[in-house]
Amino acid sequence: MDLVFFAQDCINGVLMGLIYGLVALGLTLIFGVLKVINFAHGSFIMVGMYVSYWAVTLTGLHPYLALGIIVPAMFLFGYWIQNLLIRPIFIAERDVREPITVIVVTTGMWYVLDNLALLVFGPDYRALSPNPLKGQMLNFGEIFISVPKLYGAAAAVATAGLLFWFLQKTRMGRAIRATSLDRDAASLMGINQWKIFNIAMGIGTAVAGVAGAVLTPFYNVYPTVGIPFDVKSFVIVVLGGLGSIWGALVGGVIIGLVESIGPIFMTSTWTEAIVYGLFLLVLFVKPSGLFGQKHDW
Amino acid sequence: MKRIQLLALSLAMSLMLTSLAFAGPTVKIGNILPLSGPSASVGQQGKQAREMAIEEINAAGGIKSLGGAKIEMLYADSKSDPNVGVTAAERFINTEKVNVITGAWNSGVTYPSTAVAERYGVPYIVPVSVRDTITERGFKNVFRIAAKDSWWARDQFTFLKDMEKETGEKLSTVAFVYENGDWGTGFVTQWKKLVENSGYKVVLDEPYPSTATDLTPVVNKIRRARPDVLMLVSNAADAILLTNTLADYKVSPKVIIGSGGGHADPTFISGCGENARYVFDIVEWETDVNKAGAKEVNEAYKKRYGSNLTGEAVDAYLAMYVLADALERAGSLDPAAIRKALSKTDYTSGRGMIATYDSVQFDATGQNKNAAMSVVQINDIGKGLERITVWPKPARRAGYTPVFPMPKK
Amino acid sequence: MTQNELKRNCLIGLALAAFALPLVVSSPTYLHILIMLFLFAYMTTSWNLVGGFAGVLPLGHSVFVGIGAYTSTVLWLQYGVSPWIGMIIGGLLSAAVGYLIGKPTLKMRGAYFALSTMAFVEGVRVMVENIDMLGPFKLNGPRGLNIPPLPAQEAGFWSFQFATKEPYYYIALTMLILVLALTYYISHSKFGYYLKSGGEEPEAAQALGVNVASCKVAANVLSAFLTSLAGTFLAQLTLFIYPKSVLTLDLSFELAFIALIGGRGSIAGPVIGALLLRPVSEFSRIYFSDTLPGLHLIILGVVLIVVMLYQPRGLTEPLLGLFDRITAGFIRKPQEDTV
Amino acid sequence: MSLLEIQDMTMQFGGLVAVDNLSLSIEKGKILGLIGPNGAGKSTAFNCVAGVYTPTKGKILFDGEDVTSHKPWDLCKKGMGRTFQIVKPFAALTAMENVMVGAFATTDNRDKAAAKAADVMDMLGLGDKKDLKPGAMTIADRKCLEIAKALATNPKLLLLDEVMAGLRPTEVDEIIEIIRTLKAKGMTIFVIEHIMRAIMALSDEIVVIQFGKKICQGEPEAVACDEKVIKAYLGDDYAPA
Repeated sequence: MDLVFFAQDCINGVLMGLIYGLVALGLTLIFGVLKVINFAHGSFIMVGMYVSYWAVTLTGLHPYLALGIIVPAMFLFGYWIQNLLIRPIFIAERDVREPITVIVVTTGMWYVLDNLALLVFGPDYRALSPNPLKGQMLNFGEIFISVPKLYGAAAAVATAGLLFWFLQKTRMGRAIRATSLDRDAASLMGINQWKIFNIAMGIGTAVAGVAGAVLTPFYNVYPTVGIPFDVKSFVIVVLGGLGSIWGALVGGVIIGLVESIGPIFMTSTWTEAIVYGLFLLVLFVKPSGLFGQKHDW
Repeated sequence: MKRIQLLALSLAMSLMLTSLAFAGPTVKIGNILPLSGPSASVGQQGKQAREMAIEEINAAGGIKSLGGAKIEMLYADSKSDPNVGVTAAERFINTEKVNVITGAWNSGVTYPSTAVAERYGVPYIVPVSVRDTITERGFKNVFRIAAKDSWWARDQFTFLKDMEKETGEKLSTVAFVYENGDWGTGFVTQWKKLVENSGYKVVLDEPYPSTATDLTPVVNKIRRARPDVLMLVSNAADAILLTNTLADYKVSPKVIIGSGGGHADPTFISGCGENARYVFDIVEWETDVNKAGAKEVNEAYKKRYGSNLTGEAVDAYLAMYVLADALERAGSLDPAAIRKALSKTDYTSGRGMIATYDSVQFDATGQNKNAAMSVVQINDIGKGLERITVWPKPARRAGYTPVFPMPKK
Repeated sequence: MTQNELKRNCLIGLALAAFALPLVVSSPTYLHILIMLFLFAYMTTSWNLVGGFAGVLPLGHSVFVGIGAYTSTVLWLQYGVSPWIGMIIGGLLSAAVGYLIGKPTLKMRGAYFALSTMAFVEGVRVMVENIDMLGPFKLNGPRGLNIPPLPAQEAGFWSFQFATKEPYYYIALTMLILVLALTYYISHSKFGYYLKSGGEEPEAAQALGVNVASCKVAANVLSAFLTSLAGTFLAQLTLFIYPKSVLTLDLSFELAFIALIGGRGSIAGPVIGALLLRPVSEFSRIYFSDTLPGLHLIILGVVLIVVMLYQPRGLTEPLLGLFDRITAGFIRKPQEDTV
Repeated sequence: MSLLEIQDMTMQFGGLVAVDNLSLSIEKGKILGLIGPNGAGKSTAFNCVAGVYTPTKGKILFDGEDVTSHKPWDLCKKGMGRTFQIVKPFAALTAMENVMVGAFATTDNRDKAAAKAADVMDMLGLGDKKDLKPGAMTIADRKCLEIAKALATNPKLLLLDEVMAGLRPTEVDEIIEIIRTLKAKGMTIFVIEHIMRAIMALSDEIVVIQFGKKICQGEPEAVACDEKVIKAYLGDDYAPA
């Protein structure tokens, strides 16, 4: 009996963890290329969720089919934000590799986006409708598997795989990787670093949109929905190694498992403390994270 | 630096001028509410109810004993932050020279901001903020409309006992699951005191972070503990998440009972849909309350703002009428006079008196001693999911039999 | 008079004006806003020792505010120890924590240091929210601690409670002036030079005999101590503390914003930043929060973005430049003085 | 007596041997030049001496004391001053303040540090640039500033890492002049340099390394004629000064 619950918690932990990984994926990608921590990441997730919500509400599409609208919309949003707000800072602080001012700008974006959502959509908690995935569960005796989470986990792995393939195999992907390793050298090789930054930000934001579409079938949408995901994403990307795609998924799964299995032994408020403890431990022992590049810290 | 000083000065001046601009016979009420941040939803409800009440009062001729003085409302956003709440209270009292303050929903904000009002001797009406100690500090200027923690908890247990008697269903185990904020942990302290003499066994005592992104582990603990009664204290987002997850995992204790807050949020039902069915919730007010005028007020509110009144909104609405009544009797804007009038309040009739009980009266601590609770059940009896009053029995909606225990899923 | 003398005289004048202000401004509201302004300028100046001079970005300084607030409050409530003594004890405790947390984290580079300090403050907040009793000390978990206000005649210096705003005003102002003087002294001392050089080019500084890591840790210890004192002050001012009010990321972020808007690493930066940012958030909240919820935070966000886009080094330098240009007309050029 | 003595020093990064069993010594008051093709391990050897890396094997004696795993800041206090191949000025400080950071190694007093810094800057001909920010200085001046910072620490031994790289010939001459002046004052100097003309003109002795190994050591003229050196390194590059 206890084993059943343990298995149940493990399964949920892995599924939820992969979804956390997907949520953090955009953040890690943006950091990998721009070397910027996007403090507005949670707000990007929030925007992704609202875009998904409206895409589904207005068209009546299945949330996963709505990705066809969500992904391009979010890509353009990220591209535009980078071009408008972050690029000028890079230009102004050319000799600094990680301009700290970007942190202020992204936090400013966070305030603006969250409260714009409050102003425009109000504080209501919105549930997706139509929601074909709502409450769908697979049943194996005593063990339940949530279908929307299963879809989400699969989407996480698929997105990470696609991203990995894109970065390894395509011309654009190689240019992005070259820029992330050494932006000056990449510039010398004729790569337009601003365009790369815009595209990387666009992709990172589009991934946040995918995360939004994955979350809405089992999560409500409201203006501050991004905040809990924000800090969690930071923890995940540092655990996995800033800039590492697979690291984000593994970091996500670790957090998911700690959150799921921890409460068997303690209250879930203490597991939260464990998560932060684990985070600090990794920082002290292996600051580059599990899959991080040493040159990044 | 000089320029900045100048800028600050001119800002300060313009502020003073604006406050001078409103002369004439007005009563100023400062309202501190969480209008942005995680509690924005409930803050907005409180604001809307206040607005409607004050417009009605002003339209009906204002405060007659003060020569038909109109009431002017000022709002301040606390962001649920005590420091911001204190600054707002300071500003209301000293700069805006308000006559009365109301607020602040978050106990964490009410607590220090009432202390400010007490220091300056300005009456402070607390429509809702449930922590017991708010009225237990010997303050002379604080008046609370809503019931306090311990009463909510007491009535939840009484409800369970009454229903056991009524239905013959035997309940033996309870689980406490609550958000780990000041509200949740404050509430659960009361439960723990009460449960000792109730004969119930506590099989789970589980706080969870109110910003939790996944409550499946908590739900699994509930599954494992197999309680007869699941008692919850939740904010809106987590109430919805928890209810949906419970349904997903087919967890069906005999009784699920919430403690207002998130369970009373208008979006709770739309966010959970069928999953919310049969959930009990303790509230101070419900749309089906058998009270003269309640329906009209609710209709007016719904027409204006698109949703039903909530317990929180009713307390705010009532608070405005209680205040107007006290001002009428005080016939003066002297704080001492207002305070005296408030303490002698016996508000029994009038448009504002739509609460379940008969009269608002404050005891020596400033607590509305008549504040009473009712329990509702969410169910669909042909008109979609709605909240149906079931307890106390005399207040029960005619013809409705509570589903107790919940059917197994 | 040279430009520098003029500046010095202006500063003295400003300080005197600040001391005389309560004689003119009697409204406790404005005094309260000014007290908070001084307090934030004070905290940011303390933050600046690490965040400005040592060239890293700490986003967890509210930990020290929290330690200060909790230490003095617990000691006062349970043992009747004067908050003034509690303030010092809290400061020492914060210094110790600053050492322990600074030692491993200050070796890390930019982003990692910022994230680790964030995780630290979140971790501490979660812990405190879980702990009702820490050994013999009552922390009261998420419900926080309430300092019962004393009646006016019993309030006073020893209890750090005052019936009026003026004493708070003068305490905050004095704290601010002292910490500014300390910062001035440090930035003109060997330690200050070592910090600044280590913050900019650690390797080069090491080659010049600077033990960069120890300098940063030392700065963190000092900064933790000073920041912690503000925690006690805040607790005595609001008489109520709970984890979400003193141990939050919001507070840590605000300190960093004030410093960055004002200009990191300059002495005037935190004061100018506080003078600009505090009124923006206070007044936009006063005027907009009731009609358009959230608009005041949008304004704050836009101000942050715009300042960073156009003055990424903060506003102190352009403002001082403006001051020079305006005053240049009134005074003789320094060269003419000497020649 | 030798001021600096390196005994069988080896530095390995993972599988890569950057410095292989290197031994050399510098007499007090002399100038030793270290040359070798790109990637020969010169800078690594330098960084081992200056304490940035701890050598995998071998010993470093400074003024008779074993300083093998000492930290850079300790070595500085013991009298070792160094410059960096890529100049690293403290951008937010003025030139004078840059030099004062170095001067603080000898004193805790600000005025004394300022006086010392002023002396050094005057000596190096930076006297009129004290209040400039490094960003506003020419490359040559920034290189000079780098030397000034190191000199302000009152070193017994000065490690110069390609201070002349990227300078115009006239500027190179100026730096050579400065180094000669320092030698005349009794300073011991260890130089890495790419500009052959300069190193030939300055050094009392030259060590040539390739693939981390010493392949030749001797007076400039002797080294210049050494066949191994010519083959390994000088061959195409060397144009008689």
